Amino acid sequence: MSTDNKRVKGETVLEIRDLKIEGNSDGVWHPIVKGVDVTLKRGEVLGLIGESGAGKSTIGLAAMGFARPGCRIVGGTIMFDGIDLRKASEAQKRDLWGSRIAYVAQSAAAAFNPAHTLIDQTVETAVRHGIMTREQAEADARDLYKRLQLPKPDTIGDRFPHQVSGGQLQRAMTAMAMACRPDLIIFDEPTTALDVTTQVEVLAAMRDIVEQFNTAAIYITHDLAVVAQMADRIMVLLRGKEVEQAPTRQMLKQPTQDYTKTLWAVRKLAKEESISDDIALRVHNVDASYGGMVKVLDNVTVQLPRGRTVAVVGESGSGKSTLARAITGLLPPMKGEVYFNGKPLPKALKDRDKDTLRRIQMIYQSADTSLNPRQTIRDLIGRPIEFYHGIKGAACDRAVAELLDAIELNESYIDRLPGELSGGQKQRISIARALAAKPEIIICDEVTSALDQIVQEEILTLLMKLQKETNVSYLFITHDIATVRAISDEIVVMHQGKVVQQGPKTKVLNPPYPAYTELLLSSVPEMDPDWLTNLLAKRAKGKVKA
Amino acid sequence: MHPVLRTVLQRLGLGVLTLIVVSVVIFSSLELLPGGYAENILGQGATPETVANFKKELGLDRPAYVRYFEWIGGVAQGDFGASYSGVGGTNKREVAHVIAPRLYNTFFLAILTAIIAVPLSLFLGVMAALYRNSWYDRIVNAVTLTTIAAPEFLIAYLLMLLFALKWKWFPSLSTVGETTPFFEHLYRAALPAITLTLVIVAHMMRMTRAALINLLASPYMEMAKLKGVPAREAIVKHALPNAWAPIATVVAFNLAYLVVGVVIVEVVYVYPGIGQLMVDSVSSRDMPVVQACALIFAATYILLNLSADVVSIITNPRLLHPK
Amino acid sequence: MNDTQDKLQAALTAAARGRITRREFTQLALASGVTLATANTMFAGAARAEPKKGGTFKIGVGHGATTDSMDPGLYPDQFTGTALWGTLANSLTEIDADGNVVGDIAESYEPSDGAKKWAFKVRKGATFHNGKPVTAEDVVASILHHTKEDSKSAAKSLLKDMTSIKADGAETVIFELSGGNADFPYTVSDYHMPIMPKNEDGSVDWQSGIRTGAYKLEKFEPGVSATFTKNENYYKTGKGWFDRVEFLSIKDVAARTNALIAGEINYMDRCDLKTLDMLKSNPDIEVQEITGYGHQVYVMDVRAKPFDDVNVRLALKHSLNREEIIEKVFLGHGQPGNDNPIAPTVKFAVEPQPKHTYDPEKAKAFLKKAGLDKLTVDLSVADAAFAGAVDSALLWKENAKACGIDLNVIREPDDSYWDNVWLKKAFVASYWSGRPTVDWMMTTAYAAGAAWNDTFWANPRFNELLVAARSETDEAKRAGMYAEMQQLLHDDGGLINLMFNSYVEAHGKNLGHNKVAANWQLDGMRIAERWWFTS
Amino acid sequence: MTAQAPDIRSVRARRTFWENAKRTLASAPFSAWFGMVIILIYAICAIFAPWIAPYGEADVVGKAYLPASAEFWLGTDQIGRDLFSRLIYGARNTIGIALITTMLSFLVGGTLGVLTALMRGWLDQGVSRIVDAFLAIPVLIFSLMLLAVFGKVQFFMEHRWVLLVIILGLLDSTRVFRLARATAMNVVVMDYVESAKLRGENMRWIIFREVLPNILPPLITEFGLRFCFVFLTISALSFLGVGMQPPTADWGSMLAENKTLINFPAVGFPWIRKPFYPAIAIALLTVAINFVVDWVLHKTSGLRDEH
Repeated sequence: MSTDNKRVKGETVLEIRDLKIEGNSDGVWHPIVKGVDVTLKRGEVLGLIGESGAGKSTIGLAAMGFARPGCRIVGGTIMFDGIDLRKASEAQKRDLWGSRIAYVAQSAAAAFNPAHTLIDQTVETAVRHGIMTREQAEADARDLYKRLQLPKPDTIGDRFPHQVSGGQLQRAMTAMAMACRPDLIIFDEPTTALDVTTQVEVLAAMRDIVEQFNTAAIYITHDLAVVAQMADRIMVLLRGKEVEQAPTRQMLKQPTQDYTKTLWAVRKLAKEESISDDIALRVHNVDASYGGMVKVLDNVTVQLPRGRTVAVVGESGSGKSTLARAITGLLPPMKGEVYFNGKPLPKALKDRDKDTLRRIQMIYQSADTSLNPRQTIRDLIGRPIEFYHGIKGAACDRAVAELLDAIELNESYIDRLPGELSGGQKQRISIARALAAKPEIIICDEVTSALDQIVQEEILTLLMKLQKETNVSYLFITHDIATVRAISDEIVVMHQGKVVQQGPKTKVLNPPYPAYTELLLSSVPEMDPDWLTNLLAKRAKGKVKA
Repeated sequence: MHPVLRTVLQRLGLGVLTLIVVSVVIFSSLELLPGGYAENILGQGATPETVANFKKELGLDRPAYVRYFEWIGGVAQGDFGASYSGVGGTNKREVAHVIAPRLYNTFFLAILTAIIAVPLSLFLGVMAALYRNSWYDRIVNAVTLTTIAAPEFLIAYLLMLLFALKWKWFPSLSTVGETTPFFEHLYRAALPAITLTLVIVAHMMRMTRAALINLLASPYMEMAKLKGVPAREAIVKHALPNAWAPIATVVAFNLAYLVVGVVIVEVVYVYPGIGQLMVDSVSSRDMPVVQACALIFAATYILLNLSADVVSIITNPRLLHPK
Repeated sequence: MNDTQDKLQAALTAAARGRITRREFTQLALASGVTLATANTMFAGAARAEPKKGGTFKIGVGHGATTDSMDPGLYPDQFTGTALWGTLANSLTEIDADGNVVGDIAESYEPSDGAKKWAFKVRKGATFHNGKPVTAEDVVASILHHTKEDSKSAAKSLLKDMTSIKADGAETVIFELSGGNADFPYTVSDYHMPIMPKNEDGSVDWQSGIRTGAYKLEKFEPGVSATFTKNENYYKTGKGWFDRVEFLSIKDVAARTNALIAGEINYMDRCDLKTLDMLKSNPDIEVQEITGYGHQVYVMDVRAKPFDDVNVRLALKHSLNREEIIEKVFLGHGQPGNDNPIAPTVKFAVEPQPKHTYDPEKAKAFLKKAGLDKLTVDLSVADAAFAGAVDSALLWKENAKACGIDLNVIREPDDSYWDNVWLKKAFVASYWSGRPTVDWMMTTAYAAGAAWNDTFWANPRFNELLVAARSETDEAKRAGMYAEMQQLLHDDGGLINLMFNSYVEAHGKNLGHNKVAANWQLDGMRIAERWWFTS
Repeated sequence: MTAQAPDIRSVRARRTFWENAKRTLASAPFSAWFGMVIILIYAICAIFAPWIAPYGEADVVGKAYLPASAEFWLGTDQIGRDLFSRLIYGARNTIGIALITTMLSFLVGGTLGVLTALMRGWLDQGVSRIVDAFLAIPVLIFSLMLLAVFGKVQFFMEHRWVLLVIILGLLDSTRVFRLARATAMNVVVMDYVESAKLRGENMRWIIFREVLPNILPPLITEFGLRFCFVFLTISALSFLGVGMQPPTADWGSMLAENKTLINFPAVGFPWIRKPFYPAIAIALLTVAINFVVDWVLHKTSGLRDEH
């Protein structure tokens, strides 16, 4: 059975007509949302999906009658339960906010005030709107914690935000939103920051609670699979315009618009696996730790064939990034060796010669932090060319231009600063910078996880294309199984500093699995709306068995 | 051990270390000072013979390092030695006795100013943050800017001109003695206090404002707004608790300044504080007093910074309640 | 004299006694044909003339340091001098308003044996604040305090000619000197030599502050203030009118001025000359100016090149426009010097001729004589020498250009100027507070080999005269000798006397006083016992 | 893709410094413009003082305390020098010295700060401890002492400003060090610094190309504030009588020289008292600098309004 028939649809709670919003950058106002209509009935969950810049969050907040600094609502009406939020006074809105419309932000870690305990912040709204006394509110909060399956629901409230895990925080935030039993909740990418395995629990918790209180909700995300689990209806947005809107199942089965189709298609991308025993890099029984205490890498052995891609998957804290640091010599291993073309590499970075350094390049997760914001593209890409190959001046410029060409960027970008580029373009630049060294190995650390799916796909295809051209090997660190499917030849599964499994893609991705691999894989949301329901049922059974 | 306690102890340790370095720096630079106490006190009246007698009596004929270690040893036991000024045998003037009244005056003034300035600047700062870019904000900024820009003694003289000479509300002389009754003291210290307030409020207020506005951009402030918390309450309840650390630091800095940096105000208002004592002692080469003052200054600075650290720790749950 | 004038005289006396109002007096005065204005001044004068008792006298002094000590040997300046000597204590003799020496603790004094032997008679009824009468023993102890082996006293050098001192009975003290000194009574008037009570062990009690003066010490906070209360049984009559006296050390002149304007002090010394006009325009404030013995000078080391050539010295002496500098830097407050260190008010002072004035032609001529057509010299100055030394030097630089002299002004740091520049560099600014006698002045600063001979001038004839004059008791002869000495110094010495500076001090109009002494600031440092409130 | 590559299309040349400058200036608000104009005027005065000033810096050109007139625009000072000319020369000396001092303090403090942030370890510890010690000693009093100590050196007697620069510069550098280190700490953890290390770049490149450009904005703003602080300190020192050398015209000493006049009816213009001219000069510049600083801060604060 599916989510939507289980719920009583009530009268319309929210009705947005022809919403127009402008954003300001460097003193110029330009449209972000160009006339969007939203209708939401009581007890209904609407999924807003689209890439960054599509204006999903902006619409979500507008549904509360709120526009972020630098944005302004310029047109349309926002009727919430008969109140025109555009005309409503600050005071009126303040009465609604928290009590009848609640907001669940993307990063709970940032959205919780570090200075106050969870319970204080949970009860704040209820108490200040005079809905409950503090005692009642706290009792209720503890109840909500229980419903959201938070551990130690009676005491967890007394903790400070930094003292609980991300998943728990996200649930606490949902509790906070629920405190006044609002008619409408805005979920703004609530699980994006979480690991897959945690995500499952949170999704489940949130879904249950909105069902229990029959709350209307707008669920904003860029992850189709997730929205498929949560929403009754899905609205696809592109650059501030609605592309199409339909009930979840229908939308998943037969999307009408091309854009939507491409969105769906992304998930299908998959590389032909090919195996090779020409090992370019071999990490052998490596232990590593920061300052001795806990081993972050525990006797890790990984092989990287030439011209192939090995994906290292694992959740945060599994030590996959540390592996990269150990290979690059940023974190000299305590034990074990790293063999490069059969020869052991000097452990420490400073002992490696220029040419060795050239052969192993690295691309980081966030181009924002890995590209020096004060250097132009010309300098960013030109430097390695000049540094490793001693090519200067016009020649160097030409080389840069050619690389830009290779990563499908227009040469006119050459004097831009990273700040003037989109996320995808930035990531392309960091790829170009790596290529400029003409390396044999590129370590890709979560290079796509910060990007929209379509962009992800473009980047992945680009990487594969480049691999064909230059026969470079990728060590591809990621937590996203879809990406793994898309790009890898072999897969290494890591958990708590240990290698759980290494082998060809097909072997790893198909049963029989080791326990952890199974957990990991099963937690990856699928496009099937019933996936979450089934999974929970299956796990429940499992528990019963155990 | 609780992290707060540990940090405090660490800092105290460092503080002592710093003090020692300071004492060495001061002592050696005083050693370099040309001219001696004798030459200075005797001025035109110095003759080789009298100077020699002086040096003997002060023990200045012995090598520097010996004197340093004697001195530092004494300090360790809380004995700051005797001021040169008491020479003549029978009534040595203990440095402690020379400094005590001045120190009292200085602290009196500092505390008085702090009582006015700190709440004022916090209030102004919060207001400015609350109504940022409003006229209020602009005006407050402009005024504070100019008070920062104007040299201290200019402000001092202006206030004197207005409050002492034109309207005769306060005395232009702030000379106070050990016998001055409390309220008299209060009255006489008024002008210096106001001057110093003007000087430091600007700095503290701007920092408070900056610190708060910095936080306003943070997601939890938006969250607070979207929870229906009114702006004022949001600032006080959600922003301020997280802004204490930077505010405390700047407050500490300014309080330290109130103790160590007020020479000019003391000179202008003839307020017998420790700053003037030190300057006098430097020019008259009364080493023991200078060193004692320097140590006191350094200690004040260190302790205030320490307390600022403590504040920022206890107002930061991450440090106060580790996982 | 007719009877209206008798009446007027009577009225004046009445006014003085305060027994008659201004109105009554004015009527009388007008009746006797005096203009209203004159009448008013007459009344004021009269009413002022007669001292009144009472009041708290607050004095703001531009000196005073935390290092000030009760030891009179170490009194550095006006603050200690005026407060701890002039107010609290007495020396054997004092200098009166006319610059003559008169007895103080000493009732009388007699020279004998060519002024080599001096007998001082201690005044009857002179008592210490603790009631003990002053004895010869106390005097002896007080003087010996400065001559002890390990003494740090500034008076030590003054007493270096004293071979012995002993008490002769309870009243008489006998000084014996190595050479005759007709001016010895002047010497013992010095403010470093107050009379203090003797301890059992023969030393003196300088710590307690028990002295003989018109006021008793109440509290002394070095560098801050000193307060005194009236000494009811002061042995001098007609002195010490105030009930309380407070000295405040206010080093910042602006603050001092404000305090006076705001009425927080009654008297300030060392006014900022720039503000005098404004001060004068203030109805409640009176500015008073006394040309004292003090002189602000530039001194050349006559041994050093090029100053070893008398013509160079003379050229420089003529290259200085004293009037202009006094006008500009000291705003006219001072008397142009004539390269003679003896103030006109001092006994035996003369005006050597030709008067040294600004005269580029002469200066050039002297340079020629010295075989130079232009001259470049370094002049070291600091305001520590005397306030305005730097500005003056800068103006002099301008004057000297016209004389073909390039004066290179080097500003020395203020503190420890006296240790590192004075007596060390060849051409420096210096200050002499002056001495009450020719002999004293010359002995201290111009006698060959004298410790403070800052020109290192050693003129045989001059030194011979100096010694001779000392024991010469014939006034006329002495006068002649002193005149010649001053002439010699004027023509040949290394002294360029810019000016005799005035003590410019200001006080509330409600203060009364007699003729003001010129030997020191603050009415010879004894203002507290000499002045009074008129209302 | 090398120099000998067949196709010889030339890549368009670098964007020049001026193009960049224009782009930034275009967006400057009024206050910033005002500030910049003032600063520019001061700079011109400072540089071309001899050509602008009607009279020489130290020339006595009239009687003392002449009121403002066509001949002497702001009247004359205590020994009859033209105040206007002295103000202009004052700009030269005061600004010049304050500037050099601040530069020195940033050269020393900045470099040390970045170095320690990169190296950490004992160097960091050592320097930080020493800096702490120096921070604990009040600048004014300490510089008083140092001035007294080194004021005796013949060279410094002749060029006192050098001494001022060195002492204030070094004392100030401790404060700069603090800031530089703190900001650098935030930058050195960035991936692009790491990737530069991975590339095998040497310290010089990392400091000057990777780190410095990114800590520049806060440093520049600090520079402005430090600059003001320095010449306030200089004027304070002059006030206490150990500052600049007469006849050098320096706002601080000019202010101090005439301080007693403040409490008396106007000398010079009826509505401004002479001592105020240098004070106004100082205040105006400080305000101007702060305007610019605020703008730079705002530009670089990175508080982008996200949608």
